[in-house]
Amino acid sequence: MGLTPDMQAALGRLTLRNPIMVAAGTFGYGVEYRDLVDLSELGAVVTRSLTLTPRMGNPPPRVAETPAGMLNAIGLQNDGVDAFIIETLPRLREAGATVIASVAGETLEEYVQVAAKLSRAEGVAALELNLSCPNQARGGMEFGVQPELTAQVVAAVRQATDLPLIAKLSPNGGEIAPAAQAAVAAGAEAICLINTLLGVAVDAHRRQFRLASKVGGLSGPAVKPIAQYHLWRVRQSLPDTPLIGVGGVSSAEDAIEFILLGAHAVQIGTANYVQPTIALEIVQGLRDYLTTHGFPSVDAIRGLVQ
Amino acid sequence: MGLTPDMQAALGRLTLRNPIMVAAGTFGYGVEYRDLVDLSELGAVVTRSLTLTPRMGNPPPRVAETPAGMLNAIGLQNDGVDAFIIETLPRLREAGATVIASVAGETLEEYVQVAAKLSRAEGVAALELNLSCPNQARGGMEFGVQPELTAQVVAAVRQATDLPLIAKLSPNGGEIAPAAQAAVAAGAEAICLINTLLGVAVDAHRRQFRLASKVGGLSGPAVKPIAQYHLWRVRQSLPDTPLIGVGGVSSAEDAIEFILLGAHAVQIGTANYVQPTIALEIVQGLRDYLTTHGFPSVDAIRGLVQ
Amino acid sequence: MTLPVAAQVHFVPMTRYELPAVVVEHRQRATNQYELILHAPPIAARAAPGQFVMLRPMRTHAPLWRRPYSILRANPDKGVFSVFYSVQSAFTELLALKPIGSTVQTLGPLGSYFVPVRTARRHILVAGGVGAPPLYFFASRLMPTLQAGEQILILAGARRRDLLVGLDEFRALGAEVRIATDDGSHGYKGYVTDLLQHVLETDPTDAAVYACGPNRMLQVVAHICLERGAPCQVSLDAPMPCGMGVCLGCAVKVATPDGGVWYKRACVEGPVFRAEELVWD
Amino acid sequence: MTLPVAAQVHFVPMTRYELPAVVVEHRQRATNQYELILHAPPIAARAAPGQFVMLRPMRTHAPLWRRPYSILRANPDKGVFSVFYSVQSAFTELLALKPIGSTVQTLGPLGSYFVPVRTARRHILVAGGVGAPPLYFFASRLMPTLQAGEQILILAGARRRDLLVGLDEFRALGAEVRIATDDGSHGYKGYVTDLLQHVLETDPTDAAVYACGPNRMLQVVAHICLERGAPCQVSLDAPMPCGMGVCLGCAVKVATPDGGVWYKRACVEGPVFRAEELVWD
Ligand SMILES: Cc1cc2nc3c(=O)[nH]c(=O)nc-3n(C[C@H](O)[C@H](O)[C@H](O)COP(=O)(O)OP(=O)(O)OC[C@H]3O[C@@H](n4cnc5c(N)ncnc54)[C@H](O)[C@@H]3O)c2cc1C
Ligand SMILES: Cc1cc2nc3c(=O)[nH]c(=O)nc-3n(C[C@H](O)[C@H](O)[C@H](O)COP(=O)(O)OP(=O)(O)OC[C@H]3O[C@@H](n4cnc5c(N)ncnc54)[C@H](O)[C@@H]3O)c2cc1C
Ligand SMILES: Cc1cc2nc3c(=O)[nH]c(=O)nc-3n(C[C@H](O)[C@H](O)[C@H](O)COP(=O)(O)O)c2cc1C
Ligand SMILES: Cc1cc2nc3c(=O)[nH]c(=O)nc-3n(C[C@H](O)[C@H](O)[C@H](O)COP(=O)(O)O)c2cc1C
Ligand code: FES
Ligand code: FES
Repeated sequence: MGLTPDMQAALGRLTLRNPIMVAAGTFGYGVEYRDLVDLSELGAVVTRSLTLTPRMGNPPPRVAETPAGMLNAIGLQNDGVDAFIIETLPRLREAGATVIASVAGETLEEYVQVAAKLSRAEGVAALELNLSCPNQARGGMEFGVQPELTAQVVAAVRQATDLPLIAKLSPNGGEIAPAAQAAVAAGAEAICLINTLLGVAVDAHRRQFRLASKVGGLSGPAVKPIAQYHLWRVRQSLPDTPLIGVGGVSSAEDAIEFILLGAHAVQIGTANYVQPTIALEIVQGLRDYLTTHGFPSVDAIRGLVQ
Repeated sequence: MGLTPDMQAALGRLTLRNPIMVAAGTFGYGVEYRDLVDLSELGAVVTRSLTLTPRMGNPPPRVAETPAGMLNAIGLQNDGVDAFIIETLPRLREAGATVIASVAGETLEEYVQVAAKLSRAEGVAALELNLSCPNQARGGMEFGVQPELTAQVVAAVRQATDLPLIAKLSPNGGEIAPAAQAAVAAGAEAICLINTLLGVAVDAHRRQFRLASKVGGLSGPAVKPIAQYHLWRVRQSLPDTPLIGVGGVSSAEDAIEFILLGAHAVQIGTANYVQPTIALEIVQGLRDYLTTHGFPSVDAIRGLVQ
Repeated sequence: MTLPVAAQVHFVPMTRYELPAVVVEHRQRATNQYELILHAPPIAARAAPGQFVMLRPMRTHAPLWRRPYSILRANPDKGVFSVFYSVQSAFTELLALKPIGSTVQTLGPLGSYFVPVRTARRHILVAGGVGAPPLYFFASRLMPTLQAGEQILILAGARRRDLLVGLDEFRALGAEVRIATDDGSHGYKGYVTDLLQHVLETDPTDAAVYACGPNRMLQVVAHICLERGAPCQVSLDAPMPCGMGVCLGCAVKVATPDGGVWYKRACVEGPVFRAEELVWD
Repeated sequence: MTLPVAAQVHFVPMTRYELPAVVVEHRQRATNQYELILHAPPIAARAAPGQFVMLRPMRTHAPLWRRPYSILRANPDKGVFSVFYSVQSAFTELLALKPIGSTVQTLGPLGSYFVPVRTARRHILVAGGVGAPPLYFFASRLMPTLQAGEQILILAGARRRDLLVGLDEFRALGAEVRIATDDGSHGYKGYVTDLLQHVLETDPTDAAVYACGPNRMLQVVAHICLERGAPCQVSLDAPMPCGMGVCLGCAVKVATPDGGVWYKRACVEGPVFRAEELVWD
């Protein structure tokens, strides 16, 4: 007690100053928040998913609020990986952020090319493969649900980069463990879960879907019990793999729960919208929790709930 | 306009006075509510799931509140099918309820025996097979997720009863359509979906699971977008099968949304706890909606959102 | 109104009401403690000490469940009753915002109640923290019915002085009050169950014990009473999604007459149970 | 404080604040319409007409998102600004419960703003229903800067008389106000866009149009203005999960200089857009 707890999070070759990251696609490119959040105090900033060429994304409405959650069908709108490397990355580095670049693609080849470009850039700490975005017509979704496809993408990207590789997986195919095992076998050094759950919302008065693309991905506090279930299950089948928990975290307690279930790090998504300063509040809340309860480090509480 | 809309719901051989039912396990045996709700005004009362012999259920705590939802691991506590037939069923009939009996079992044989007993009893309108309860050590879960097992149970029960047969399925294996198709092929006349989603909850301060049995089933408003997604998807693959939508309904608008997506009937679960009179309010709200918008019947709005 | 003396504690078929109760007063009683006074004549008329209501201040999806609150007092003539609560989290924060004249959806009165043990001369009420409200209601109804030689003794405990609830009110009834705090900031330093142990040591035969507080405290209370043969009723805390007997979420393990165990419902057969019935794991 | 005349409407890097604003007044203005006055000096100092704040009355999970509210007036000297809202659903019900002295978590000022077209002599403000507040703010800031011969004309529309917002205030500014209701319960029976059409028919060359209301109305306004060559700025409605440019949920389709289309953000590049930039599907 009284001593400052060790907040470091070691995810294989990737060591973060603390285990709290902001999730892909929910913090913009990161630079948008610079005035409100000191990016250098976050464990890492995961960028929005980057594709080979600029993507316009889906038509609006793209978002709908649901009970304690939201649906989104942004459709990976982004300026493309080149613009990211030239314009955004330098500003993120300047702000002191640890940058994890999220990689997306419609084909295996696209994943490889985006990953290769990012590996050549200066200042990317790791790659997170978005194998699970449900908003793409092809690609994303299937990769992360079927273990064989997951393995193929991971293995191909593994060839193209020396950066630490995180595979982000989807809960939409049921149990995640098989895909997680396949990803690790193919060279992923950490698993991130969960991406959004498939959902729809209807406007009863207009008698139409609330999203232009009908189906979207569900996120926010509503999904926390599901995300924690999957984290805990994958922890059982992969006891030694660094896991990153994501889904519904909006308080320090939520983050601590994931760590107690076995997460090495935790990502904050939707909650950033609701409370732009939440990620740093969670870093502080985690520190306070460790201090109050006399734990010397984050590691000391990981997996205490089994 | 001005005319009273036709509220009847035809689900194959089963015709209900209106499409609003109360979901299995969320309205007790039904008789507990008699003082607050006129059971004869509901489309149907689905009983808690009945097993061959009395079941004590899981140790407490069995329930935990989650954001806009709840986890439960009741573990099918019930007095057994015989006690139901002798003590409860007559009181439900006396109250004018249309009774759908929910059938559960750990083995195929148990399903068959419970179903056979209920078929011999007087006053059961249909059977709903709970193929999806995640709280049993064996049985439930697997039956409803794997199409082959689903088909086996449905086919076996189909031999044992002439009552209309509803198969209630789980979203925990990913897409539900394969199991739904198998159930219909094996003799189910209607599909009910969804049962609860697997989830956990952790107490960060006590560092333990919130439920004694660790894993529970998630229900309530939080799951509505997921339930509606599955309803809509199964509607696409089984355009002619009566579907019963359940998951997160807590207002007339919610119920209408399911019908717009293609549901023939809708069940109310968790919302009964929050507002004991909600099912009848939803019946009235649905009637008002049809009247206001000039629809002659419930059938007229079914599937308008595709 | 007097209590139905012969009533069984473990199961009483009940009349309950679901209605929008009007806030007639909302008194702040301490930094974050409030007494909420609701107008709901049928509930006020039938409420018995130990019973509770399920409240829903607004139609929110989160918090989702109604929450149970013990009835603190009821005035059938004025058609009002009140509950006492401390602001802890989202639900009670919302409740605290309800202005006078607004309505709170209310289901009640619910559950079993404390039944005076008419063979006892010393009625010992053990209150832990926010367990005090139903015991205050019980004491206030019991007091006027006491025979010569009968008395009420309140044992009130909390972690700290400022977490003690309703001391003034208990005293205003004319009951003797003894206090324990974990940190010794008021009264005896230690657990309220130590006080009980001490009181029963002398002569347990004429005592009856009624307790409400954290379940861990109640377990000790029940143990002490069973050992000494003092009749004991405890009001249990349990998560309550429905409060009316349908979800089976509030399961409490009890011994059955045939020597087995089964689960009863804290919201219908409880929250007040006879100590000898309970099986503590 | 005067408006930065030369500012670009489509993108202005902005200074924004995230702070707990204190409720200094909460005035009921009609059956279920309120003006909420918040103390937040940095926001009050920088707010420009058309800009908005994201409000969070309580830490609830449902409603989840903050909601955007246009700034109705701002007094930099007193450090206060206000928003006007109508109670519609859970979020606004909650907001309406906030008592004086409590705090509302507030992010702002956000987004683009109306920019006076200095070449115009007739400033026509078209308000549909609850679209009035930002236009009132705009009119109140514009009025003192008008040159001789310049004038402000307010065209206000709603479905029914009781849904018209802020008429008295517009009149108090000394602006001419014309009214349309769908059901004819007040003013012209028909759409407010009919009034606009009529006004521009005579002479569109000296007019500039600024509009806020339902998107369907804005589309018609934009169409009328483009046809007649009147410069037009519209404040769009869009779902806004974040309000600060990161989620891309508030996408608005715009024409790009190279002849293509792309999505801009209603919360950063908007909510006020130049009509000629927008692509309506
Ligand atoms: C029969 C019965 C009668 C009752 N009567 C009363 C009464 O008269 N007065 C009264 O005030 N209450 C009473 N209660 C309790 C009451 O129902 C509520 O539980 C209480 O008001 C707290 O509500 P809340 O939603 O604000 O807090 P909750 O969200 O329910 O949380 C309760 C407490 O737990 C804490 N908590 C939340 N999450 C965690 C976590 N992960 N780990 C540890 N702690 C956590 C919260 O911070 C808070 O302090 C009664 C309960 C029962 C069963
Ligand atoms: C830039 C901007 C500025 C704004 N400024 C203001 C302002 O100054 N004042 C103001 O009052 N509002 C303003 N709004 C709107 C405001 O943000 C909220 O949307 C509004 O207050 C409603 O909030 P609510 O949560 O109570 O209702 P919501 O839950 O958001 O619902 C809004 C309305 O839709 C209805 N609704 C809900 N579900 C359905 C359904 N299935 N089908 C049809 N209708 C449905 C509700 O009943 C309600 O009437 C602004 C919006 C934007 C984008
Ligand atoms: C608007 C929005 C956009 C998202 N975009 C991406 C993305 O580009 N890549 C990705 O891997 N995940 C994306 N996600 C998923 C989140 O990273 C996260 O996995 C999910 O939202 C669950 O976490 P939460 O409940 O904390 O939001 C997005 C989520 C939202 C809400
Ligand atoms: C406490 C509880 C008990 C349940 N018991 C059963 C059951 O016995 N059999 C069954 O088929 N479903 C059971 N369910 C699932 C519901 O019938 C329903 O499918 C699910 O709760 C989703 O609907 P909802 O969100 O409206 O609650 C139970 C749900 C709850 C919350
Ligand atoms: S709380 Fe539902 S049965 Fe007791
Ligand atoms: S509301 Fe999130 S980007 Fe505009």
